[in-house]
Amino acid sequence: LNPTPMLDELENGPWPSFVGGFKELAERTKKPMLRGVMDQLEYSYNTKMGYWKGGLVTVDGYGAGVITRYSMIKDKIPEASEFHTMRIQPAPGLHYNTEMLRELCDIWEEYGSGIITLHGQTGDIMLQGIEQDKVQECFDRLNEKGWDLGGAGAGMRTAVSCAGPARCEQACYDNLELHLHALRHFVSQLHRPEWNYKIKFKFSACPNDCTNAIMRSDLAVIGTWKDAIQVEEPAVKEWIEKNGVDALVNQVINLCPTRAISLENGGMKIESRDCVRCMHCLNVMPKALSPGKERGISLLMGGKNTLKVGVNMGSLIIPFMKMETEEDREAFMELVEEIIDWWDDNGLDHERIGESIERVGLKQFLEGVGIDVDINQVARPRDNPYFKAKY
Amino acid sequence: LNPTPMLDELENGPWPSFVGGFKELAERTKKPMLRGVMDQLEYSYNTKMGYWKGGLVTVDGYGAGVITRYSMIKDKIPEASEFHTMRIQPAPGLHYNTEMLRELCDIWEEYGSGIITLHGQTGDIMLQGIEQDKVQECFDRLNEKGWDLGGAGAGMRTAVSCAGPARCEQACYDNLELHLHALRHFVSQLHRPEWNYKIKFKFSACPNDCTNAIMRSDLAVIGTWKDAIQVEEPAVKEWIEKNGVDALVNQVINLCPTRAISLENGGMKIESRDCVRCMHCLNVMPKALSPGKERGISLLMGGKNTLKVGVNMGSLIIPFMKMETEEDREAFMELVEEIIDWWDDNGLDHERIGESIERVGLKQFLEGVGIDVDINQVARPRDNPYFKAKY
Amino acid sequence: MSSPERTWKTIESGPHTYQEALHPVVRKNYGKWKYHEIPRPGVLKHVAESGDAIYTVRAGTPRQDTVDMVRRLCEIADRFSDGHLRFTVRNNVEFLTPNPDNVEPMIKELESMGFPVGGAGNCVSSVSHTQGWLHCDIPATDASGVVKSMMDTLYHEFKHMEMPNKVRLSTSCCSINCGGQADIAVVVKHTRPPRINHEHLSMVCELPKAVARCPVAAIRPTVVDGKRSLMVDEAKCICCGACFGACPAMEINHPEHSKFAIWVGGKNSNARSKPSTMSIVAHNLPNNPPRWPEVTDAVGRILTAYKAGGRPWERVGEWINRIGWKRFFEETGLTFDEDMIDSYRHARTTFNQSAHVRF
Amino acid sequence: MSSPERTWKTIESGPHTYQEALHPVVRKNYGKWKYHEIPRPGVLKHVAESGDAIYTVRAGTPRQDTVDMVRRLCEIADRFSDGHLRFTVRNNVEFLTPNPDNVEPMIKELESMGFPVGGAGNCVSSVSHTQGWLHCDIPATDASGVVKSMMDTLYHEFKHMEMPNKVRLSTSCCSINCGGQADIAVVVKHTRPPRINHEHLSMVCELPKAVARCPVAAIRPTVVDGKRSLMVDEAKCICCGACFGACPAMEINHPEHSKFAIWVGGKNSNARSKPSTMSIVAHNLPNNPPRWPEVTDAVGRILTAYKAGGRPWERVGEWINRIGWKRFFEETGLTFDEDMIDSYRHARTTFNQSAHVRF
Ligand code: SRM
Ligand code: SRM
Ligand code: SRM
Ligand code: SRM
Ligand code: SF4
Ligand code: SF4
Ligand code: SF4
Ligand code: SF4
Ligand code: SF4
Ligand code: SF4
Ligand code: SF4
Ligand code: SF4
Repeated sequence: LNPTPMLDELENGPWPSFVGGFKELAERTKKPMLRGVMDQLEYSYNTKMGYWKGGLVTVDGYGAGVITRYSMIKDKIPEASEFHTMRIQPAPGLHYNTEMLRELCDIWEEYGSGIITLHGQTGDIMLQGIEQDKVQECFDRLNEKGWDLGGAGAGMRTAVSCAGPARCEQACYDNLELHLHALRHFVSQLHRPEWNYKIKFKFSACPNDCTNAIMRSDLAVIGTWKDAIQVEEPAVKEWIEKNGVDALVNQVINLCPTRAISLENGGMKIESRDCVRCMHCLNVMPKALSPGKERGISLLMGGKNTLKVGVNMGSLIIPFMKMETEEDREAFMELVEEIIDWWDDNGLDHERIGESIERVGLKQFLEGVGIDVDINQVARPRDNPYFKAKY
Repeated sequence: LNPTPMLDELENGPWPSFVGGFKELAERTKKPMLRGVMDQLEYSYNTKMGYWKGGLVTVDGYGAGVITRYSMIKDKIPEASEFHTMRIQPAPGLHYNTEMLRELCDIWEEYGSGIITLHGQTGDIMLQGIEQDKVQECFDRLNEKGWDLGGAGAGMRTAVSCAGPARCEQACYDNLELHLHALRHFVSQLHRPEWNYKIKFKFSACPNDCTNAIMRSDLAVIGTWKDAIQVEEPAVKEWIEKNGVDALVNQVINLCPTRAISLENGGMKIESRDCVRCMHCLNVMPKALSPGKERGISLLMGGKNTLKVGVNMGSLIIPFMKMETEEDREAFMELVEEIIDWWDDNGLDHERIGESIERVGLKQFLEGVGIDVDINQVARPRDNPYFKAKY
Repeated sequence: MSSPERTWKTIESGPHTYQEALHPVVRKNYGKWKYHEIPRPGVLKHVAESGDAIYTVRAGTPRQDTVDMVRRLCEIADRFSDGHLRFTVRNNVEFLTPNPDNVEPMIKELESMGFPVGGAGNCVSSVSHTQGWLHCDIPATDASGVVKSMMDTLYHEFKHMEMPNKVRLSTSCCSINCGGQADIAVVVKHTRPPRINHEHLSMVCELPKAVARCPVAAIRPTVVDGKRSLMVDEAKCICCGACFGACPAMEINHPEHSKFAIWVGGKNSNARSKPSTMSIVAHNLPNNPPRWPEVTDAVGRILTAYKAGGRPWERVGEWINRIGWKRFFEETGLTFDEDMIDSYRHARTTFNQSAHVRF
Repeated sequence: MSSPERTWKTIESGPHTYQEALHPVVRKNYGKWKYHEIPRPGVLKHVAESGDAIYTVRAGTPRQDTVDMVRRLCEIADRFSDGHLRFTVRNNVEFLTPNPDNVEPMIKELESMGFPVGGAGNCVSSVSHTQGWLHCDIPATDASGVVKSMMDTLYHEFKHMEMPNKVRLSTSCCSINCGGQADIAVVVKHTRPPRINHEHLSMVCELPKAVARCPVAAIRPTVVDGKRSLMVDEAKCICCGACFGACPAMEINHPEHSKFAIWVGGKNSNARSKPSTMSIVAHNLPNNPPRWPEVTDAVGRILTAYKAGGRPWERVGEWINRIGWKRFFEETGLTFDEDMIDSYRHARTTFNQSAHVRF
């Protein structure tokens, strides 16, 4: 290994060091690419500029899934002249058994650098550092073991799910199953991007939204319920006895966003019709309160980060859909197909669906797709009279 | 009087009827103009259209203050072919003694129709129904008695003040005095409009804003205070004893917008630094709580109603200014002069100052006028990185 | 205008002075009030640090008053409030007396003259409203008539304090809304682009002014019958009526196509929640003189629901924020429709960007 | 790309299946969990309706892992959690075991391998971050390095639950912010319009694409040295960097002019307040490898103030909403400046349209 004094600084301190990891790997495997990538990174740390440029590498029949990187300074540092990333879709909820992971590692060590990112922000396993001529074979070996490429480019992207019903009492639908279903449904559009721009699903099984779906996905599928919160009175009592009325007032009642909870004779009373399913009181008292029994999903649309229009949080488009059976999932897929068709017809190049909805108009979008107008779609009716209705 | 069957319907019902009033007046005074205006109104009720058009009438040396109205159907109804309105500025706070009012009535009955609107939404006494050739003399007689015309057109407008220190325990500054001072300061620009568009003051002596200043005035001068709310503990206790802890929680603590109040051992504790001077707890407990001692004004700018840009609430521009002495009032006048200069230089025709600020940019406005940047001016810092700073 | 025989030289005095208009007890305790109570509907009692108290009796007026009416109010003031009276920003008249014994007789007298006593505390106060057919040059209706019709149905609510909090109403005769934002507002809504009166236009209109006035650039210069005129791109036009104010030939008003919209949740006070603009909850209501029953009915429904469901201190908009718009529409029987979804400049900020949902 | 000797036929399977990845106790109680507790930092106990319990031990990783590291995690899983493990959306690894006796030994083992146990409950969890110089084609910094530097200073906060509520951090290497909104985010901020590499441009750029990408129409076609090229109207340009993504010749990055901004108050959960976007609270911080002390310092100050002043359940943004931005700046020692006033599309909606004021 060449000296990397800048990077070496990042081996200090208690937090686990990626530099330490890379060095260990490089020393063990002696792969020149690893030395190259560290040298290039050191060079970036010194010059404060990046030196990768893009390109087009993919696998047989696919149009995306490999992020191609060629070095702009390969004359200086030839070992990492190619350093492509393979995006791999993990299981929904990022669950693994050690067998799966070990197979992955073994194949990756054989063909690539051995660097793995767990996980990319969009939810992929990122196998980082492979040369073009090894990509196909590496993919084939992975694919044999049940792994497939993730998304890139102007198409469907890889999705993320929270732990969901696998380990969470708040889960309101089976997000792992829907994730699998939806991503399989759109597998072709994920591998062969041909829309205006990217589109992302994220699946959070309750409004705590542990996948950040509202901000990071065009199609945020968030669990919710229709009926009243389930209350176990003795557990409520127990909580109050333990924490006191001041805490009940200051930490529960006073933090309910719609003032749905009142203090009544030292106890709490939830006016169910005022509740907006924010999760707060359930989070504070998980033993005492649970989501209602009539569960399903809300669909929020248009979440994305800052680029061009400023960050856009997803907007509630479908307040409720049941999501229990295969039929429910199919009905949902049909809806999403219609939505994407509308976007395909009405969107501009490099325009996320949320941007299209804002530009064309929410009303026009709903009409276009045939979604019922629902007051839940807006925070409030308009405050200006500037419209021309069809009377 | 001619038959007015439509209008007559408005004599029914318990609420005092303007039609009844007009008829009584017409019958007593026998003024033809009154019959004419009722006939025209009846005609409007039948045809569902209005029939007045504007014009230009004013008094010697002034450019505004009389709203000119010529009938478009004077061939049908000649008696009200002219029906101009004189806008008269009342005393700040709409305070009167009977002598003032009786003089006003007598002069008005002599020259005009005898119809008086108390008051127009901008705060004028509106003397409605006079012919052009009587306007000057009527004005001179009124002016002798201390009355002057109000605003109209693209200039300073008449202002409104709440009862203020005259009768309100919440008053944080002497709004009546500032109102008088300010409107005298701008009296020439009120009578001779020559700005881009209208500009309005409203003076509310506390944040309850009983003059609707925030929405209805370009320059909303709202009383506030800097130090802690004054608390009279025994009166708080008394309130709680009378109303109970549930009411304390549900009606006071739980309604404080910034959760500045906590329940502490059955009593209330105000964290003064979290208080935003919303007035709520003071309104609920006027005996127990009062504004702090360090009082003054906030200046909010840009309030206006719907036209063109949609309703725009005023924005906090000057968080605090003392407003006790003549010097304080003069300093305030200087500030407003600078603000209006900026608007004169930067505004477009028919653009209210709030629209100019929005179009040009709040930062640019503050820089232009030389007002310090203050975090109170915004609800939050920006959520996008889209600016180019001078570094 | 200048008349040669004029002898008076104008004194540009601006507002009338106020000192002499203040009741002596008010002058004495100016800025030194301690608290107030509302002993009964329409009556306020303000107590000063000095221990002095002043009683205010408040009564409704038609706003479009006459010298006769005003003189009657002066009589009352001379008899019961030492010759002092004031008006509120909502057209109510107030009589201030330090003498509690004057209160009941004064109320009797006012009521007997037809001035209802009330409008204070948690009630429906008088309606802030506008000129209409009586005087304005661009109105589509008569605000005074709508208001009289409405207040006849709300007489009880003016005289009793049975609402969760104050209720402010306003009524305006065109979309400009000189009546202002309110808890419940009744405002004309144009529903059709303006028809251009080309003949009239060439005479009355400064063309570039009308073009500049349009917020969506829907007006374009054109030539009609060889004369310079204007045309409206009807697909773009949002029926705002702004052009009509600039040019009377841009005829936006129409006996059938000028309708009413009902708005709720406007709030200007800073108490609790920040001031808020109002939201549209009904439109396409007919302009139906002399009694506008469809309008008074819609307002009545909203007030009934609010009265039944509001909690202490909740203004109309705050009540709705708690119970949710969904239930607001259910409980009032009004219907949310796609046109109520904002489509104007900041529309995105009104979308429900959360999973907060009501069923 | 297609290789002739290929024998395997692709199965377009999409995501990997998950059933076999679930621990048997998870499979048994799937969807039937009743509640959870956090018995100690980094450990969750979930109890099912059946009475079964599963313990989760959570540990931090560098995210930019290696096969060696992953194999080590597998060893732990085989020894203590029946061969099952998962990752969280914030790069933490989790081991699920029904056996409470495995918890302490597992923690010991993880810590001894250098994986800190923590990140659950009211703590600072791992940073969601991005590619940086390691892999991206448009980065101005190295997110992994910034994150490592930051987490070294926040090690204690990861391992202890001393915060008012969860704290989520993110770090991104350009303004696009692939790392997402967070309670506190560290994001590159371009401070200068792009310099155009005209030579490069003619080779790499689809001109109309770059023009279309600019949100403020600051890019115009031009001709340079006889070749079609582009120019930037620097007065209009808002330094967003969008053009650089479309065309690598629009050189927005610069060793000195690419700076950092700090953002706070992003919240994606619907708990209590609606989800909220984050606000800028510092900018023009230097891009200072390998340890970025100015950045870690600013983040540290914010966390110190929040830790001291936040009330139970208040997220960073909610804490600020209660105490006010004014005090936020006072307590963190950061400075509000005029550039933090919004000037973009919906700027008006961020003005303080109220008399609510803090002193
Ligand atoms: C790898 C990853 C960051 C990471 O280290 O985790 C990443 C890396 C890139 N992102 Fe991203 N984005 C990644 C998650 C995100 C996210 C977060 C998410 O998905 O949850 C966002 C914000 C959410 C969103 O979708 O808006 C995100 C918003 C963007 C954008 C702006 C999109 C917008 O409309 O605002 C771009 C620019 C573009 O697409 O033109 C972009 C573009 C890019 C590109 C392709 C840069 C480019 O245009 O050449 C980066 C490639 C880097 C590389 O060399 O691998 N990336 N990108 C993430 C994908 C890994 C994965 O597949 O799991
Ligand atoms: C008389 C009055 C209504 C009333 O019955 O009380 C009124 C009447 C008119 N208003 Fe108004 N406005 C009146 C208070 C208001 C208010 C309320 C206020 O001042 O508190 C507003 C909303 C607040 C605001 O300033 O935005 C108001 C917003 C407008 C607008 C829209 C301004 C805007 O930028 O949004 C116009 C249109 C214009 O100026 O071009 C307008 C224009 C008019 C015109 C001049 C119509 C026109 O353009 O020809 C009306 C003349 C009517 C007449 O025949 O007398 N009037 N106008 C009020 C003035 C009486 C007075 O002097 O006391
Ligand atoms: C007389 C008047 C001021 C004036 O100089 O004309 C006035 C007088 C008082 N107002 Fe007001 N307000 C008056 C118009 C307003 C307005 C403006 C309006 O009505 O157009 C508002 C803002 C309305 C809005 O938000 O849109 C207003 C918002 C308040 C509030 C805040 C109410 C709230 O909770 O949002 C209070 C506090 C309270 O009710 O305790 C208040 C309180 C008061 C108090 C109790 C103040 C005091 O201690 O003396 C006065 C008696 C109130 C009552 O009627 O019960 N006053 N008050 C106005 C009477 C109007 C009327 O005849 O009905
Ligand atoms: C494991 C994980 C989901 C996953 O499948 O990966 C997860 C798991 C749980 N989350 Fe979460 N959340 C996870 C990421 C998130 C995220 C997204 C993120 O971190 O990027 C959010 C949204 C953050 C935001 O608003 O920006 C999130 C917002 C919540 C909330 C709402 C917090 C709030 O008050 O705003 C709760 C409720 C609570 O804390 O009681 C919650 C609660 C929980 C519970 C208690 C749910 C349960 O009963 O099992 C889980 C343990 C939480 C803990 O760590 O204390 N989880 N949680 C994620 C762990 C991330 C990590 O390693 O630190
Ligand atoms: S989003 Fe809800 S269901 Fe999913 S892990 Fe978080 S709290 Fe549990
Ligand atoms: S879930 Fe949220 S909105 Fe519903 S009652 Fe609980 S705290 Fe209130
Ligand atoms: S604005 Fe304040 S000071 Fe003025 S009358 Fe209303 S409550 Fe009193
Ligand atoms: S005045 Fe308003 S913000 Fe201040 S403590 Fe009272 S209720 Fe809270
Ligand atoms: S609301 Fe319109 S029509 Fe009515 S007075 Fe005002 S400008 Fe005239
Ligand atoms: S009504 Fe409004 S939108 Fe239509 S043409 Fe006139 S100004 Fe333009
Ligand atoms: S934040 Fe920017 S530089 Fe960093 S990975 Fe994403 S696109 Fe690349
Ligand atoms: S940096 Fe942004 S604003 Fe500037 S030219 Fe490029 S795309 Fe346009």
